[in-house]
Amino acid sequence: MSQEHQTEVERTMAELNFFDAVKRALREEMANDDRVMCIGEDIRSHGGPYGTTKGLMELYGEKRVIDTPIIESAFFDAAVGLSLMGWRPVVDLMAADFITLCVDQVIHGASHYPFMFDVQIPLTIRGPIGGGLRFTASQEKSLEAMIANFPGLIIVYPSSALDAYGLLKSAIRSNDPCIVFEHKLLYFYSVSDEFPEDEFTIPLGEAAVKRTGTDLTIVSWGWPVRESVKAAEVLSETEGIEVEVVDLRTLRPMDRATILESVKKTNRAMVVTEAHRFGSMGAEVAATIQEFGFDDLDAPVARLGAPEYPIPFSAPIQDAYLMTADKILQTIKELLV
Amino acid sequence: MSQEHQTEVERTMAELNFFDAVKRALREEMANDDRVMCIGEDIRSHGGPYGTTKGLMELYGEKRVIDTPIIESAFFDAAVGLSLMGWRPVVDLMAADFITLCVDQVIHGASHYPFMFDVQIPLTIRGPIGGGLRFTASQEKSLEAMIANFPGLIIVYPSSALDAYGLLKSAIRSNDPCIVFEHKLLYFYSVSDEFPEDEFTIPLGEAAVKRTGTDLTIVSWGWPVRESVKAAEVLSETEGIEVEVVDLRTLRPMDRATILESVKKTNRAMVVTEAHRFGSMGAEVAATIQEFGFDDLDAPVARLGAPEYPIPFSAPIQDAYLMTADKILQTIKELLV
Amino acid sequence: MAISKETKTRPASDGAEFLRPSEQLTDDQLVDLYRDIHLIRRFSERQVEEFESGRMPGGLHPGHGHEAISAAVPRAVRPSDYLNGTHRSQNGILALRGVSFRRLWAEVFGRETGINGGRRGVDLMGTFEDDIRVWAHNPVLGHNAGIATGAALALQLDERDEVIVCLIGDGASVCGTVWEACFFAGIRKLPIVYAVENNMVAYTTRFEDMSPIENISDRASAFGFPGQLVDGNDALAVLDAVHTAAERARRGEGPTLLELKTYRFVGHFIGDPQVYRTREEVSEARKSDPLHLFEALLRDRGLLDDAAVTNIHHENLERIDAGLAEAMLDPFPNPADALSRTYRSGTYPMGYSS
Amino acid sequence: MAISKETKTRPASDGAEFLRPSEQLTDDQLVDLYRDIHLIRRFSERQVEEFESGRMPGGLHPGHGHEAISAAVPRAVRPSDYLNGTHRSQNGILALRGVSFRRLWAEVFGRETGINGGRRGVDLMGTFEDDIRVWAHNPVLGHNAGIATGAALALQLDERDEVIVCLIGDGASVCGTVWEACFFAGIRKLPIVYAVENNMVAYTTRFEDMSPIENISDRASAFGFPGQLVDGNDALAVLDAVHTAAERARRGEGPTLLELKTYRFVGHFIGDPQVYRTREEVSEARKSDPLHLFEALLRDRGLLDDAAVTNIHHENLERIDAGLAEAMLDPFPNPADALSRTYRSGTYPMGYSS
Ligand SMILES: Cc1ncc(C[n+]2csc(CCOP(=O)(O)OP(=O)(O)O)c2C)c(N)n1
Ligand SMILES: Cc1ncc(C[n+]2csc(CCOP(=O)(O)OP(=O)(O)O)c2C)c(N)n1
Ligand SMILES: [Mg+2]
Ligand SMILES: [Mg+2]
Repeated sequence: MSQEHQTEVERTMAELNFFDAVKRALREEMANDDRVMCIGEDIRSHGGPYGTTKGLMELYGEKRVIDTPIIESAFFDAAVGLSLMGWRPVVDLMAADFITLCVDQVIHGASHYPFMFDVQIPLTIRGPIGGGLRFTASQEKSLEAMIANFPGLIIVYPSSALDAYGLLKSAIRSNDPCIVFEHKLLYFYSVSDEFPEDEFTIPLGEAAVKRTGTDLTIVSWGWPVRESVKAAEVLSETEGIEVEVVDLRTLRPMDRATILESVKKTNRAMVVTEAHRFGSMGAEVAATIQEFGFDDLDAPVARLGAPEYPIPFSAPIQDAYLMTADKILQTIKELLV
Repeated sequence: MSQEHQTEVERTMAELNFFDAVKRALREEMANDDRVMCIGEDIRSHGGPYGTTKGLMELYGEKRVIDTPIIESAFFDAAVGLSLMGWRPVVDLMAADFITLCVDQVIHGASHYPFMFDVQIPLTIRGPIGGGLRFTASQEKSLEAMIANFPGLIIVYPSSALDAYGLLKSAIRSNDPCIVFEHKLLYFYSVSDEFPEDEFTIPLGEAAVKRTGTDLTIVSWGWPVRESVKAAEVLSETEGIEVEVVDLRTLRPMDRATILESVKKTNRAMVVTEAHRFGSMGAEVAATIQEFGFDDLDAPVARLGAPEYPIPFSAPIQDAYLMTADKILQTIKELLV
Repeated sequence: MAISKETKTRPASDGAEFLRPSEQLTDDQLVDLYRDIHLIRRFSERQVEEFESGRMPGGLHPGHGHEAISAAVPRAVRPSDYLNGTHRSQNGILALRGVSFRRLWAEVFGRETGINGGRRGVDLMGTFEDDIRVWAHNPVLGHNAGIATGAALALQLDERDEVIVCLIGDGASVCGTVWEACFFAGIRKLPIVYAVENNMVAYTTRFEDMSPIENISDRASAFGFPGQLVDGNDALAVLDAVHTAAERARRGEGPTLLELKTYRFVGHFIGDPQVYRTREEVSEARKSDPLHLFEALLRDRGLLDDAAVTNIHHENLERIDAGLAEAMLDPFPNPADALSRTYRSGTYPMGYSS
Repeated sequence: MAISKETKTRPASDGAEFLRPSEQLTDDQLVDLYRDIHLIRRFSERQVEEFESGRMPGGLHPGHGHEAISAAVPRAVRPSDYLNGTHRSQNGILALRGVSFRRLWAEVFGRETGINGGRRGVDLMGTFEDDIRVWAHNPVLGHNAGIATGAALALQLDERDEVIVCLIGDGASVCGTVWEACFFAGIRKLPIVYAVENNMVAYTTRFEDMSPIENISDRASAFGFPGQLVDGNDALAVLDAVHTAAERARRGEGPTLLELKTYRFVGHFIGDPQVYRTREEVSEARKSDPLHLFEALLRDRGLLDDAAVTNIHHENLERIDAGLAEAMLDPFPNPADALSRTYRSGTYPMGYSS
């Protein structure tokens, strides 16, 4: 359980933002294990579109930081081949949305080979995800639901600098193929945490309670976790409603126990996603809660998500799409007040 | 509602199996509208891997039945281009699994363009889906969940010859991009229905009650609908349990009203999928039922799906994967008896 | 970076006579072409100004250096032919095909009246309107070529005499779907021109570091159609090459792969530190600025003087700024309307808008 | 369909001396090669018999006609080199790399002892075992080439002196990921040989209807490495070409694209009505049956006579059938074990097996 972990973290030294946390994780894992390598587009000199891989080539050499042409399909295939030869590739997608270009191999290669051939595919895919920068739908979508139904994959989606660091390290060390989504607003708004000096990891598959409460459980992941916590603070002050916020952090495998424990206490739950409600991982959360916590529920599990259109450019329609503390707050008021 | 439709169908002439129903729908739609065309691999002489497009070239000419090399990515792009030029392409995938090779354009092209550019993308993708023929995981997976979270798409998944016919015709006539999954066992076991002589269509987005009952609602689609009905018959005879089977037929948009109406009556529900439970469309069904039918539920919505491994070759492990009447029956007994 | 004179006139197909429509341009037409090149440059510069002022949201990938291409391509073909630009050339081509600056700026600033109702923004705008025929580009690199190939297939099936010119970045030109599309177009001899805007860089990646062969145009032999290397900074060379390839396509002889060699004068995006190249390289390349080259040519021929140039610059800026002023008064889109745009087939029974 | 003699010896790279390792084979080695070719044919024929008897589940895509390739490739390279077959050649290559017929048949019949524990079946079997180095092929066409290219990258990064030979069908060779992979391998001069088993057909699609150029090997110029057309029915020609290309790759000079022209004597699958070709065409092609050609050559050279041939046939059949008999006694896999194979990193807290 991460709560322990976080108290441990309190004896800390420095503050790192999300971006630097990712950078530190990559550096440390490359230092720890000389089979860890990065492959992708424009990662050498530029460090990828957000600069997270910048400097790695200088530190670890040209062999371990490979630039490719714009060939998402073949470079992901290549990463599978590298994995089979004992490398541990960290595949850099410029936008998580481009997983659409290699999802064939994510499924038919990475997720199937270990089962079919008794091999390890210890690769990690990192992709900046989510909206808020006005890049529109082909670079700002949520796509975790696209790959969630395929056994063999691990899906990670941190919402804080500490989680990004600890989970990325675990993903790189994992012998299973891991997809790590990094929400772009977390880079952009330079979300920070106190960091201990010593290395640490956060286990895959463990949710974290990011705020404790007794009246309603929010289950969320990524950027909306922060909006949820914000909404919870306001509700506490203005309405005396205490919302517990469970951050899934890993979507597959999903930490059912932590979710159910929280719902047992609050007896009400809401899933908050940046994704469209219909067909999202929010559905899995709601289905899970009602299935295993039916008797704890005083009301149906609510779902809050994006409207049913692709995320557009212009401020009013993009804002109406994104998940905000205000939307969460209003919805909870409707539910509880 | 399809029940009416089915009584209407009772004044019929001929029996058609699933395969011939698909063939008839394609022929009629090509005859009705000379902008309807088929594009894919090996569809001219061979009619695709199962022969559904066989003979179309002879009837409607080389222009309207286009063979391509093995270029799923570009031929799907081409279908988008054709749509934008006023054609209505029916894209033939050899296996539904290969949608992984063009899912980028399904999402970033077909599903986004209408919203972004005020255009129609009236294309249909047909793909044989599902297990049971020992082709293993890269050609026998369920993948409806992969594309379910993307607004703009319509997802169709018939379980009978009549539905396959009526829904495929509607999909081809629809001005929205439709994905039609055809379960391979429905071809293989030559599932038949009585057909009227006159053409008809079945509206997209309407579920059908395939068996009425009062004790439990099964929601399902595709091949497992037939297994569910089989299980229901046995339960009726042996245990006096009356199971209602709702066949979604269209997964997106989902016919919430028909599901909720049934649950209102039975007060219990189970979703049966060939897909793995976790992250499947079964989650959406369960989430929807508990959300909008919470007070009608006497027990949590149960979910039945495939075990968490990719579908393998060998009989015992493939059989353990597939959804059967027996599994459904056993589960219901555990739930109700 | 400059292309030697020999290469640029290499014929598109052996034996075919090499037409030079540029030689038939009237003086007025030449001046108009200059006006277009400048208009595009100025539009792009104004965007950069707006962006740097912080007023303009989203991302911006200016096309400074690509203007000979954006200006010559629309003139190389018939108004009824289809065009498909890249993120560098698209905005200029839209303006030259008659989309008002008001509609363009309105899109840039996310207004309801924008060419895409504010849904796409500056980088991604485009249209499938039949009276414009400048197809929107797909921001996932490579797929423009696939979609344009589908359009070419439609043109062939409908026995129409239009063609489509599909512009592609050098980086994008290696995406799998581009190879597949070219191969398919080669089989069917589709009426399409693939024209690579080779600005010698893709994001931060230098062309020479990511190509096993020197000229992209040489890839054409894998597809069974001709390739041609063209000086992409020379508007007349682009005009001639695109025209010849388009006419070849129109005659049913199939596609051509043009490589239009040029240079991106600015960063990939505003703020790009450009560590992948030296200032000297950029200054050297700027000597072949297509705007200056063409201005010099027309001055040489006595078609332009200081006054004429000043006048053109002034008029262009006025057009651009007038559109901007109008656009800024236009309303923003309404979220309530957005929902009804997702599906085209009317209302489905329920559930999909939840 | 037959290849003229000139083309088959076209050198892989200009200037490089064309080695003919086939000329150095001893008489015994030549006879062994014949034995291998026959072994593969016979194994495939036995599969067809089992399939037609209804005993064998799943699909079957026999490789009759491809045996010169399957037999020569493993001999053209070192045992430590990596191989990656297609659905036509893979099974034969596995047998020649020492996988027992018991393990192969066990896979065919879905037994726990099969090379993939019965999880893949006949069409898709393969392995990543380090002492075999015949990489499993990915049933989604094209991706073998991508994955093999990743393996070649690993060989290069680790400065190993092994190479990988990746076989590709003519149909599969146009998949986007293959072009991308070849392009990338060209940039990095990776130690890989791409060898297309061009059997002139893909499913029901005739090669000449779906290629804008005559020879696949000519595509190599787009990737900056040599291409070579080879008579794929001539085991010695295949041996020489693959050997030369592999040695070139080993020297760090980069990939080669070999086109091994052959013919698929049987349908795409058992039961294929083969409407896309005439009986005459097949009979004509059968005159170049690689098994018969090689038998005739060795008879000519006095290395084989009727008795030797009968003996070899008999021994091969015995090996194959002995493996079959053993395999049929082997147990089926247990569903309960299957679940534990999905993930490799131990048990995650909960939920994923639900
Ligand atoms: C498939 C895909 N991969 C990566 C990107 C991110 N990206 C946007 S523009 C660009 C560089 C494109 O280079 P090039 O095609 O040469 O065009 P240029 O910008 O030089 O005009 C990249 C990598 C993308 N949009 N799509
Ligand atoms: C991406 C993809 N598309 C389609 C198929 C179906 N398919 C299997 S084999 C085959 C034909 C392959 O032809 P070729 O590569 O020439 O190999 P051959 O069977 O002739 O040896 C096809 C289309 C597939 N497996 N993968
Ligand atoms: Mg470029
Ligand atoms: Mg073939």
